[in-house]
Amino acid sequence: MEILLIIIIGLLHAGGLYMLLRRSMFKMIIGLILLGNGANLLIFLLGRLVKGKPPVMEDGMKVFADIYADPLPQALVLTAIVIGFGLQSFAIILIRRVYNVLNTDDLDDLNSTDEEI
Amino acid sequence: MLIAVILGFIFALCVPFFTRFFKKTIPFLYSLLPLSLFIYFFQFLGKIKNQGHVLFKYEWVPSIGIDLSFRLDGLSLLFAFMITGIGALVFIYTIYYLKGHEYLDRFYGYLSMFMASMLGVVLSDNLMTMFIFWELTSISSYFLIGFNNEDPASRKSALTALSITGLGGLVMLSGIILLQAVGGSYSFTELLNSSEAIKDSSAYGWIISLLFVGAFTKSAQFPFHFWLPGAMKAPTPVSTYLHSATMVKAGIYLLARFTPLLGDTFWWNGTLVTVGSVTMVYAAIHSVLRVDLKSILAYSTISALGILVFLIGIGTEKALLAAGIFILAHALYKAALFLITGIIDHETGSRDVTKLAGLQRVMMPVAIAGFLAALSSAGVPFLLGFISKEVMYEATLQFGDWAIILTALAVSTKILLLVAGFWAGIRPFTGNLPSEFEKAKLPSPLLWVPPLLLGILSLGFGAFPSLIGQSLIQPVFSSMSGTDTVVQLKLWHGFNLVLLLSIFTLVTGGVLFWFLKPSAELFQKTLRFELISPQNIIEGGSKMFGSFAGTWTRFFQNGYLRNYVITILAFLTLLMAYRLFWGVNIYIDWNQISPVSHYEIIVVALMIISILFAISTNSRTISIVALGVIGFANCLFFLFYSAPDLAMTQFSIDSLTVLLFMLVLVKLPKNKSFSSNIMKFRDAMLSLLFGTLIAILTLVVFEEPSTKEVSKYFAENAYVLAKGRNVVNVILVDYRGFDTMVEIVVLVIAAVGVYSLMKLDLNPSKKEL
Amino acid sequence: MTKSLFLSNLILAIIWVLATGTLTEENFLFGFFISFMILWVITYKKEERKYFTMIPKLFGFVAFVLWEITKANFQSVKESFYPKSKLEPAIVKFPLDAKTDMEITFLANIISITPGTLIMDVSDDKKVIYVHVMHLIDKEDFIKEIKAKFEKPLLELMR
Amino acid sequence: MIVLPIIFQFIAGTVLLFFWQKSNIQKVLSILFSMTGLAIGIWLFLLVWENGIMVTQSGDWKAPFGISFVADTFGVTMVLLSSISGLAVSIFSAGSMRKERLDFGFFPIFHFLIMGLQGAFLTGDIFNLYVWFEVVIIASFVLLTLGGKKSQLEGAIKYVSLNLLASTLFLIAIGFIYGLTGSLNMADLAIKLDNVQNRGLVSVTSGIFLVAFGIKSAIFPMYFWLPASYHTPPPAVSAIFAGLLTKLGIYAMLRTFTLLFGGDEFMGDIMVVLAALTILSGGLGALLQQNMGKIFGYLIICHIGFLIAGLGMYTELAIMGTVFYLIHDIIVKTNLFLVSGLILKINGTQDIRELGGMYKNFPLLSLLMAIPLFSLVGIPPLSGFWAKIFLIQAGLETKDYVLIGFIVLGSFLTLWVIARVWGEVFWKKGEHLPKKANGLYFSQMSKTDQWLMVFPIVLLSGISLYIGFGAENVIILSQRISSELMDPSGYIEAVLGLKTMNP
Amino acid sequence: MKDILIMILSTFGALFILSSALGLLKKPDVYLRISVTAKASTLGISLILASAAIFFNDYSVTTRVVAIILFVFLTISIGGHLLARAAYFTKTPIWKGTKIDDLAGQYDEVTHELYSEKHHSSIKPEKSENNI
Amino acid sequence: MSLHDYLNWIIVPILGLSVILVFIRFLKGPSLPDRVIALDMLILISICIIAVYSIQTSQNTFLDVAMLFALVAFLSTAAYAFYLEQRVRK
Amino acid sequence: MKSLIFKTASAYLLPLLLLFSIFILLRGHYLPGGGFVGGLMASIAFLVHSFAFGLKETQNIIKINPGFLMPIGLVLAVGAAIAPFFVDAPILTGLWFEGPFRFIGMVGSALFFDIGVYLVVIGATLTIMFSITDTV
Ligand code: NA
Ligand code: NA
Repeated sequence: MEILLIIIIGLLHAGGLYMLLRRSMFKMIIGLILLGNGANLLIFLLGRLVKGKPPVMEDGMKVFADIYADPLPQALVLTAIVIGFGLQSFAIILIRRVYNVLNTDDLDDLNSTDEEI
Repeated sequence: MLIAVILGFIFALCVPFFTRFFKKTIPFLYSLLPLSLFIYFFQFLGKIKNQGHVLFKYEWVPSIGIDLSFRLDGLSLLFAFMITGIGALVFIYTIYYLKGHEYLDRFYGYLSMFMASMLGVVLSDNLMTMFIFWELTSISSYFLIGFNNEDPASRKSALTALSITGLGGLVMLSGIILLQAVGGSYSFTELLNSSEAIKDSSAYGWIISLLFVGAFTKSAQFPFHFWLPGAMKAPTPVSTYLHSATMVKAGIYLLARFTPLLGDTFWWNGTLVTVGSVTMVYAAIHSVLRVDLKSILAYSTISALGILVFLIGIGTEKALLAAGIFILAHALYKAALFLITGIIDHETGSRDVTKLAGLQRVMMPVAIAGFLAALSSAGVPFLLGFISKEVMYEATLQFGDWAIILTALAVSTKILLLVAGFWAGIRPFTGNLPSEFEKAKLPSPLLWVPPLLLGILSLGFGAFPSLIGQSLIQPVFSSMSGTDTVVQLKLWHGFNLVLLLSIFTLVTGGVLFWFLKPSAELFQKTLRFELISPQNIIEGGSKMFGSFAGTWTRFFQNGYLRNYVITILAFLTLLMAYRLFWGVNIYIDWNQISPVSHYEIIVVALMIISILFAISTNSRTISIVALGVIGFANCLFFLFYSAPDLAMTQFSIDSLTVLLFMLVLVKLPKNKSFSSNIMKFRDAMLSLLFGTLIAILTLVVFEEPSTKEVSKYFAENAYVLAKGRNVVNVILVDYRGFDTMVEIVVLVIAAVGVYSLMKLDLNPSKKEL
Repeated sequence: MTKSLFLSNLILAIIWVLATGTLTEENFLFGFFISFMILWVITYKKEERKYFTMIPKLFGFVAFVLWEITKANFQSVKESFYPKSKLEPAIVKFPLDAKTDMEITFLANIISITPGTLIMDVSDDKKVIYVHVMHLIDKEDFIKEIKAKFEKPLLELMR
Repeated sequence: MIVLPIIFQFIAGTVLLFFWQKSNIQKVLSILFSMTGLAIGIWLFLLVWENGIMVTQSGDWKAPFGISFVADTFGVTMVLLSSISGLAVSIFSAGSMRKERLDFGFFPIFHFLIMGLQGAFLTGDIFNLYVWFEVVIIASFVLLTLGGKKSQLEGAIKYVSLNLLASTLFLIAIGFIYGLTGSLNMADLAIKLDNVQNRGLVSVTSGIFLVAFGIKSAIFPMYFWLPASYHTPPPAVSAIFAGLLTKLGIYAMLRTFTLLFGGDEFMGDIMVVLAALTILSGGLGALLQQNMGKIFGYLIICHIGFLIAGLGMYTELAIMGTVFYLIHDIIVKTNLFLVSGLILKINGTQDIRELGGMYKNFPLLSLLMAIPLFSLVGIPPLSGFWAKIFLIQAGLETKDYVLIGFIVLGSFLTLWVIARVWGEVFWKKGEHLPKKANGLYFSQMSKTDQWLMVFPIVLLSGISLYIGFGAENVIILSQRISSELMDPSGYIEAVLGLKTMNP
Repeated sequence: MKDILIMILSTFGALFILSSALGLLKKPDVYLRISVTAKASTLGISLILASAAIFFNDYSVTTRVVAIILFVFLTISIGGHLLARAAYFTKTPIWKGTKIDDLAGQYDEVTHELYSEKHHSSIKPEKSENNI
Repeated sequence: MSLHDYLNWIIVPILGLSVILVFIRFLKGPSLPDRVIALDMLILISICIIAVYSIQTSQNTFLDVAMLFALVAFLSTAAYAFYLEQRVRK
Repeated sequence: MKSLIFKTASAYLLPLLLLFSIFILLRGHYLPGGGFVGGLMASIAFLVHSFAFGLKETQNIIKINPGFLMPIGLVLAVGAAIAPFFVDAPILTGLWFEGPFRFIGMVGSALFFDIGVYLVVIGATLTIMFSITDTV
């Protein structure tokens, strides 16, 4: 199974990068989101997979009876997800404002601040 | 001593405050500064004569062996005299020369700052300290050259001067550091002991060449000489002080100073002699081609500096002695000539040799000063110039197989310089006065006394060399040569080759002066050679550098985000690929891989297809919905692999993101397909490569044995210590609560940001401060 | 009226819980049932007895709706295997007797989740709803059927 | 209690949020907070200077289980510096920032930004470091776009996208680290990473870190967002960016590449090459610009090269040079952008072709501004000079002669550029200044606001003068820092409370 | 015994789901698709959740299951309604076989006000070949 | 045949099949509402799958996730509808 | 969206969802859930409501500007974090009341912390969503 997940992770990164390389701001954001998903999945996977054993104790238990999934990557990914949400929503609103002000979705129209004079 | 050195800085700093209160008296006040310093140094004369040198030490940065230690020996004393003495004259001269100038106070500020730095250079025993003062002279001269800062030309030449001396300084810095690395100290006095070791070390070549660059740039040696004529944009007092008497001699000082330490090797002498002779001849020729008094003097100065380098290069005792004398002689007569030029300029408003004539009628004392200076530069007997010339010829004649050539060079240079000197010092005063200069008159003594004084000194020292022989020149000589041979200066060396050469020089020079008239045409003719002049070559080089800069910058900073991303990730990909395939042993242990169940396959398929769908479709809405599916499939993974918390959070957040997109999309324009297929292909390749590498890396890392110490601890203590059953949440609010605490701040900031982004728009306004 | 009865029923149930002192859901339901019985015994006024007929009616109606749903599902299972079999869709204007928003909403939802019907929208004057029908034989019959099956009993319950 | 600075800034930001849209109260509060923050910074610095490395285990969970906060000399020095330039910028903003911006949350975000920086400097946990990074970048996004002007937005798109890319890479790298060691505590990692058999993996991971931090600190093939964006926001914002944001990346590099991936030859060589190219790109870029903001922007890049150079050479001396330069650079760069802000306020433009006449009209102010300008150049004995000695010495030791060449070139280009700026802006006759920009000109501002703008420059100039003339103390500090960095065992012991071999 | 019950319920549930999935795929226009989803899935979900409730046979689970079922009923019908309505605004083609369309032209273009009496607006999706 | 196997080999495949069918519709569209309703349906089916999965792993906590799915799915449906409506208004 | 059915339904949905969100929040320490999910649920509830009734209505219901939930939440969180200072334990040390409370379970600093998170999430999400919604 891990192999499949790894393929997906690779695909998410590839797809994310590909979208990041497009000229449309919108696609750029999609790309970033895909990359983010990829990273989260990666961390989750590298915490090693355990099936159907959430790190939640039954009532009355003081420690886990049998094996359980590694909770730490879950916490990390959760944090990453929430942070990602903050950043992504800002980015999304940003492209909207950019469109309002500059009236374009084409990144190639946005290079005036780079020109050296 | 420290006070003596930094007094100038203190004065410079005080300028703004003095200006407030007694603007009028500033010039006189400031003129006292060099005067008193001169007197201060004068009292060391005897001491130095007896005990060679005195040291003063003040702590500064002990941890890296940099201190404010000052070494006063013959050489530094000579320079100290020139700096303070000529300084005093210049300061006084300026009182009248720049009378009523708006920024006179600043001018004095710069001057005293320069004087202090110059003193620092010649007095410092610690090389790093010396370098620090060295750079300060560059800066203060930058300010002085650019004193008329609203005139573009003077700004340009200030920048040129600063660039060349600055670059030279930086190179020299590495030289000094290298020297310290080899010799183990910054202190010149200590280094003297390990002189041999340094000369033998492999780094010696580097050390001297680096130091040379510093010295040559500062002392305007070929091919770095051209900043000096440019620097003549500065007011004449500056030209006098910096560009003839003191600063340009800093390089000479450096070479002289290092002679006992690094000198007397093939490379040292060879380089110096070559560079020196090239410079002196080249500049001498130029000097007679010029018609503007100041540029004549500028080039003759360069030539003189060349002579000094040349002499130091020869490095024999005679040569060093000659150098020692010539430093003084040149300082005296050249300063005088500059001051005179200044007076002429000030009174007639012209510096054109071809026009100026017969001024002795209106300004006799100046004329006298001019004559004395010119004669001294020509090396006429009874003037200091004569002695220096004599010794110089002796030195060249003693230089083995090269003697003839060197002597020839020296003589021809001297001849040309004689002409140049006469043009500057004599020609303007002889003949009959053109009508246009009728109204020129003798200016205030503040102007003419200083040059006259200098002239008289040339005469005095020349006529009675014993005045300075033992007291000054001897220590100078011994500190340069490091030996204690006794020198005595005399006017009469008897009939010998040297005398013949002198006479020859004077006669040919005189004849040449008689027949050769300075002419603008001649100068125009030579202009076509300018194309190959170092100045043009270097300026052309810097232009090319500029355009290279443009190309480079435009190439990388091309304004296209995707190119940036490509560059970055191509770099990363290469890096990873290189490390992966040369350094990582890749193996797969299938026991670690868990089996696949059918519904997982479906979800995987779902995911893969929707990823492809999301990136391939050209409709925004569709790609968003596809994104929804991706996230949803993601949640299912989280769920299957026992992360309900994640599944919940991810799902809600995905839906919110989708919602956000939908709200934004309402406003976005219809989507267009921008990029060409080739580009798509290229990007696809790069992306695939990147994805593959990440995947491989993930696999390899996954195969690594994993330690679960931390998570185990979490699970064991989640309930016992943290009173929670949902370990994930316990981690979030307890074990790693700080993450969460910070993370909610991220949310807050994002929210505020979004709010301001939507609500605050400063665009309609035209411009903003 | 019914409300107050329901309330008193509730209160009695709570008192029962407190009295028995075991706060479990089962116990609460039991208390509710008992108090319901008691109330049923002690109330005689004609109009008040509605409350007691209502509860059974409610259950009946829910059961009925569920049954309809089940039928609908079997129906669609059958169809989905030979799709366009006598597929006769239409968007029908359905005049409402229901007045309040609550009534309309309930009706709409019930219609939506039962046989081949889907609420398109309610007219702004709340006079009619537009229903998408999968198999419309005859418009009038359809309207009658819906009214009889769902609207009437629903309104009875809710008024 | 070494998390005090963080908590304090957290509270500061929160309190300021309560005064939403009450910009006058916010001004006062922010300045007060920044002063207190500085006091706390000094206190913490002295504390650590006395007692050596100090550690707080948050949640009282012993390392490596909880999140450890570690105050070593490097960390507290950075905290101190950040609170200094924080104070300066907060005062400057109070004087210069437009009311609209203040009304839309400039100050709270600003304090959260400072919190993020100081958190990053103090944390001893790699994932926590990531979270701090995120705080910093989201705050910087907001400050960058605050006002939503055309140029701001254009710059922001690049800034945002590349920074998000960077943090994703950071996250990936953390994933690998966790996969390899199952731990996140940096001290713990220092040991565990050493025991990883498959060295190549560690190296690759460090490569990803290099790129992630490289983007943030604008080193050679990753600096593009900086020239595109740094000149677009108000100068006060650029100042804090210039002073601290890129330096955060450098800090992270110094930390990870000494503590976690200490002495990876390959990466060292890579860094040396990158350093040279960074210096080159920055210098060349600065040659051509006409906008002061952009000139200084490129100079930032150029000098980032110096910093990386030291790390690349990786000797105690080199690191010492880097640290010294870092200390100098934070103060001076912040000051520089404040200066450009003041010039903008005075003349209404930052285009050096239009500027001029400063020296004539504001002699004293000009001299004041000359201090940061020439400190940047490194005119000895000003602050920029000393670090070069160490860098060159280190280069001689490690035989990176070419690198020395580039350092010299970089310094020369800086000298040339600054001299040009001086000539154009201060010396040149001030003709055709653009008139009627909206917002107040310096001359139209109240005395208080004028002082609020000038004082920070005085403060920072004073400090950089101290760094220059009091070099001795700064050198001692840098020495201590670099020895702590080069020998992390002290750090590890302090965190894990156990004796360890040198990783 | 319990297992058998679960099996039966879940089988039916699954079949209902399958059928509505088929329907979703086969129906000729979006309105029919919405309609058919609303139908079958409701019961399918209810049955399968019910079997879960039976399996765990725990009060809290049962209540949760009931809650889910009720909520699914509600959301499916309302969601369907919203979607159908939106589809109609966007003039998503309606199948040519549709007998009556009383809604045609009843919506006001601008305000989206819906009239009960005859009204004439452009909002009427054109009949389409079955776009499966 | 145990309950677990029955669910695993009969129920899950059926559900999986329906997922595929729905997904085909999702890919085909043609209109946005088609895709949205497909997505809705996907989530509904996933709720069933979760229910089955929770039986298989006898982890009733998964049902909460199912519940949350149901609640949140409604939001996105509403969002899409909202979007469509706004879009025509423009 | 002016749909009568949707309006009426969501009017009843709102309290239901809020209830659910609080339920999720409180159980977070024992079962899946907690501040984040809870907060997200709550904000989703309000969002659905705002779709049905329009922004104004929803804002009237919330009464205070959701933006202010953020600082309040932050205060709660940091309060819970620095509470240990006063019993001079390191920051974020868990402090607990003796014995569990009815329905809620153990009450301790962690719970207040989670509530802080909950409020912040609501505040932030709603601020983001509303500031974009009212421009649509
Ligand atoms: Na977290
Ligand atoms: Na949670």
